[in-house]
Amino acid sequence: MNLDNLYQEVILDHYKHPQHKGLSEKFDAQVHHVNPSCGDEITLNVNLADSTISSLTWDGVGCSISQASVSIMSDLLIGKSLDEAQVIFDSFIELMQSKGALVADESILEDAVALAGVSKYPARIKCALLGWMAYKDASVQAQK
Amino acid sequence: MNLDNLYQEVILDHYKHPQHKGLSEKFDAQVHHVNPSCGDEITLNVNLADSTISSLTWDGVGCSISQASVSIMSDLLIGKSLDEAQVIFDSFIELMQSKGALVADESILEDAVALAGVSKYPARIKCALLGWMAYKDASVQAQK
Amino acid sequence: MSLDVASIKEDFPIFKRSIRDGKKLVYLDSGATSQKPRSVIEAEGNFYRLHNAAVHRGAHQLAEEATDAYEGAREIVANFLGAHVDEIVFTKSATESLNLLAYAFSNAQPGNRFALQPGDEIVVTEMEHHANLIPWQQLAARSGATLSWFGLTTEGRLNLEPLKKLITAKTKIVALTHQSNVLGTINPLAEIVARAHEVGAVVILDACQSAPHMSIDVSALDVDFLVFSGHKAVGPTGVGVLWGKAELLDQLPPFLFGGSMIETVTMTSATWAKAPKRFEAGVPNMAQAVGLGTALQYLTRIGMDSIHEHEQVLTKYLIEQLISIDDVRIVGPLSCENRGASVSFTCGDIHPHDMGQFLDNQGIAVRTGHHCAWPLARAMGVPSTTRASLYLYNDISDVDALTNGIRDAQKYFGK
Amino acid sequence: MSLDVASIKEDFPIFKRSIRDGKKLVYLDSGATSQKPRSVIEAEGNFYRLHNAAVHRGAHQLAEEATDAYEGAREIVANFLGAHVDEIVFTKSATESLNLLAYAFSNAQPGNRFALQPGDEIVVTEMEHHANLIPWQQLAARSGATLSWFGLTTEGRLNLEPLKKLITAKTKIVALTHQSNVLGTINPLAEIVARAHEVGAVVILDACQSAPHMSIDVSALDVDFLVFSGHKAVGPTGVGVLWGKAELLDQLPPFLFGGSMIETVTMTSATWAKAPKRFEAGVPNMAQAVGLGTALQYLTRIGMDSIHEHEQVLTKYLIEQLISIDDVRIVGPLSCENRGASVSFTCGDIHPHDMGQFLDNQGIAVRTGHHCAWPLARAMGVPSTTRASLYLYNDISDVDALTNGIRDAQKYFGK
Ligand SMILES: Cc1ncc(COP(=O)(O)O)c(C=O)c1O
Ligand SMILES: Cc1ncc(COP(=O)(O)O)c(C=O)c1O
Repeated sequence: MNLDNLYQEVILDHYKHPQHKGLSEKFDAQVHHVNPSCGDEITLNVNLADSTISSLTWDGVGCSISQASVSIMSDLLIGKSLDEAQVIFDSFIELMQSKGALVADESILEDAVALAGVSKYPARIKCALLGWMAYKDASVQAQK
Repeated sequence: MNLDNLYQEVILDHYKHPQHKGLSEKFDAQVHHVNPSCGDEITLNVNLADSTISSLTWDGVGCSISQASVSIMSDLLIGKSLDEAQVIFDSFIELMQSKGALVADESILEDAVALAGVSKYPARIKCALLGWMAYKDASVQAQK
Repeated sequence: MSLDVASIKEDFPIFKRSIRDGKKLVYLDSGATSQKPRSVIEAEGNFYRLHNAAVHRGAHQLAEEATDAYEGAREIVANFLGAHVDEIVFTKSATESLNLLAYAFSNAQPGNRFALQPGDEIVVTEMEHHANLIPWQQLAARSGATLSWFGLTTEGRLNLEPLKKLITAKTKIVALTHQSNVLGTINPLAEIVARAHEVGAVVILDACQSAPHMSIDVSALDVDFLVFSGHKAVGPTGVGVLWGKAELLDQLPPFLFGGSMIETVTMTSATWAKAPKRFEAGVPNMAQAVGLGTALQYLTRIGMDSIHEHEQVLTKYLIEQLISIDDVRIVGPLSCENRGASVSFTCGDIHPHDMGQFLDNQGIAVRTGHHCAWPLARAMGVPSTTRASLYLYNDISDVDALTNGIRDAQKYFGK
Repeated sequence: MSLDVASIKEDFPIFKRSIRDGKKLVYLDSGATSQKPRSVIEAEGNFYRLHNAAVHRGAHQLAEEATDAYEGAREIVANFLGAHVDEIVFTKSATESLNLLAYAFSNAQPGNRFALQPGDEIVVTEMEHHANLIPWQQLAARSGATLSWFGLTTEGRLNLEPLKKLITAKTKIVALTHQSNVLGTINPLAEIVARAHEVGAVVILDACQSAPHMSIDVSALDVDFLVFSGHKAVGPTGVGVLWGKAELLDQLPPFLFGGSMIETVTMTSATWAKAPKRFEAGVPNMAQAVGLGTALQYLTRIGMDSIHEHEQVLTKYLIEQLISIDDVRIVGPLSCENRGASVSFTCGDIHPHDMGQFLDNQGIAVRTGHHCAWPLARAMGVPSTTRASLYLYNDISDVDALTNGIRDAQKYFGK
């Protein structure tokens, strides 16, 4: 396997220049998630306005995959309606579980297609999902 | 291995006609021992007179080896001093642990030499020892 | 008999060896532990030779492969029981599975649905193996709950008459065996489960003697927890299974504490991972779990229904032959309805130990004693029995060897 | 280096396979689990192929042979530790051994020397693996005892200054690791043991990372209990050891309840067998115990002192090479005095997961994360590290592969 499939340029870019990192002062929901097997952590704030994700900010420590994944996700979800976000979320989960067998839908996932290679490395899928699971949790809480 | 080495005539005789079976009314010590792996049980009474075993009676359920062994033991120990009994006891234990490599000392063990074959069947050694361990325990208690 | 026993025997290397100076091995002790087919032995070996690494812990290829193998085995066990993969916990044995449950009840804090209070009731039966009795005695002692039990009929079946008196609104746990390892009795679950659920109790099924021998579907049985041991199901030693309904397992407190079962840890406190990981602390028995997976695949390929049918036919024949022998008394049901292939008996004055020894000398392996069910032995009025237990690799010639052996023993000890 | 590593590698079948499209396996993850020599794999297989039966339970020849094999393994373990055979308990893992102890303390009734009271103290260290931390947290919570711990120096050694303040007349248990699985630190036992015994506490030693790597003599160490896992000592998965001083083991209450650990059983109560049987409920992990015996024989034949010396030389070289790389920081002692072959490090901004993945792509297996010692990671100020851990089958070429790999990773992630 070629490591470049995993560490795409886009991923290393986001890793070095993470987007929306730094927590907003206010939030509709804040969650803290950890990856128990490696100790990586993320805190994520979400704000909603009329069922639209008005802001999504985060902070945390983690590997390039987890950091790039949450950075890409933030870019992707901000400004989307909760329903649109759900479609993106489902598509991403499906991609991660595909063991490399799925062609990612770039029209939905945009930059997140760069994470497709992760699905071939089972130990890294949790890294890529850390931020996404935090978003899922936060968005549910924010709607309560 | 020839089964007759284990089930010597003497053993089957004692099994069918157990000696000193039936508990004495009085006793200096009474003990109850079980073999947890098979459920066999023995109750044993001992009476001492001037450091001599004046009576040794028992009751219980068990296989031919355990029943014959305690029967032979009773025959052997009654009338012996505690010191003489100790010599016999030690000699019997040694025989049982010998894995068939020891020639039993008939001058000490008399009929108990018939149990020599047991030492080749590890699972049965406990059967042969059940009564002897009960005696050991009872004799210690009786001296207290 | 639809099984090709000759070819099955070929799969089990141990039948190539001989016993006591050249005698053929007649193995009638599968109730204690079963023999292992070549594929299971090789699955354990291949794990070590090719994929050995700590599961769930490394980012390297071996760790990935080990994790795949281990989690793949969990999937096989789940399919075998008609369960969901997250409902399967690997333990070291059925004994550990049952103790896990009993300690987890103790670890439940007030408010948790498994927390017991003084006056609560735990119901077992008089035919339980020590492994499904003493943990509940101890839980009762720790919690102040009381232990009560179903008694037995003279034939060795559960006396269900006091069902409603025994299982009451206070009952929190009903723990019983699916099949007695001594009597062969298969217990009628439907009534007991219905009553237990009516009063809000959980039903814990000891499937040690059933899961290896018949097709099991946990949703059809509708019990709440089920345990069995790998080594009795042609699997390796050192691995057992705990199955629990997902919604119960989710709430069950952990038992063993350590690595991989945690979510976060500080010096003073810890939180737990989700089931099944919560119950698998430390580097698990990976090679054994993988071997168990292969074992269950082996059994499934032959067919659990065929195995059961084969054992039924053989048991019927065994019982017929046994009762035709003077002085032999079967301890357990004579009818093969709701009865498995464990057949215990006494033979006149011949003590089971002597019987077992005599048979061993002919190459026939049986078990003797109370079979780790001492209260059952007392209830049936026999300090100990000889037990023949059959499995897929046994055939009529094994039964004939046994009954001939018993007749020879009668001659020998009658001399 | 006195070991013939090339010929040792020949003994371990896994080194015949390749990693990630044809690369040589460089296995530097023995701290998580070790690889297995052919003789161990075959010992397990041969048990199943030739002697498989339930130990201690049958009167037949297979049961005799199985019992001999199992008890023979116990003797080997006893010799390996300089212990008496009755002091060796087989468990499924070090994790189980430690939990066994913690639950046995809970099971002690008033009057038993292991019974804890509110206000009693349990002392651990900040470098413990979760397996030697959480069981004591839980025991403290159950009993009302308080948990305290030795902190660490910046170099990753125990800070022994508060020794007398930490271990006091109230201290009942001191549980610590012999060698840290993260730092490689080997702890100074003499002082701690002397102080613990002075105040009447028992010392429980986690020897997971020491027993496989150096010669251990329990009477020289003078600890009270010691645990280790088979799978880290070239043995099978699914087997661990608990050693305890005979006079303590005799008084220790049981943990798992079931068959073979009893003396008598009625429906309402039970009494216990003597140690070690009291602690081995159920049909044990027989094949794994036998495999562990073979593993310890393998190690002994090579020589524990030679293995230790080999690792010392290799560790010294590894540390020298690592610190010569820009940005690499070793988390743990730099000196090889009282230090084993677990070497953790960070490398600038490269996250350990990425480092591990990169190395894996070159065939190099390391472990990354908090290594089940999360409080230690926090104390050392690193959320996670990369760990290389060495064993008898590693040589200088493995170390060179690692350091070259790290330099390549720096180029790759610096791009
Ligand atoms: C120091 C230490 N203690 C305890 C353990 C737990 O061992 P196991 O997972 O084999 O039970 C380990 C290994 O993971 C360890 O390194
Ligand atoms: C009915 C029953 N329950 C529990 C057990 C305990 O199983 P194990 O010893 O494998 O833990 C056994 C077997 O010994 C059994 O037959």
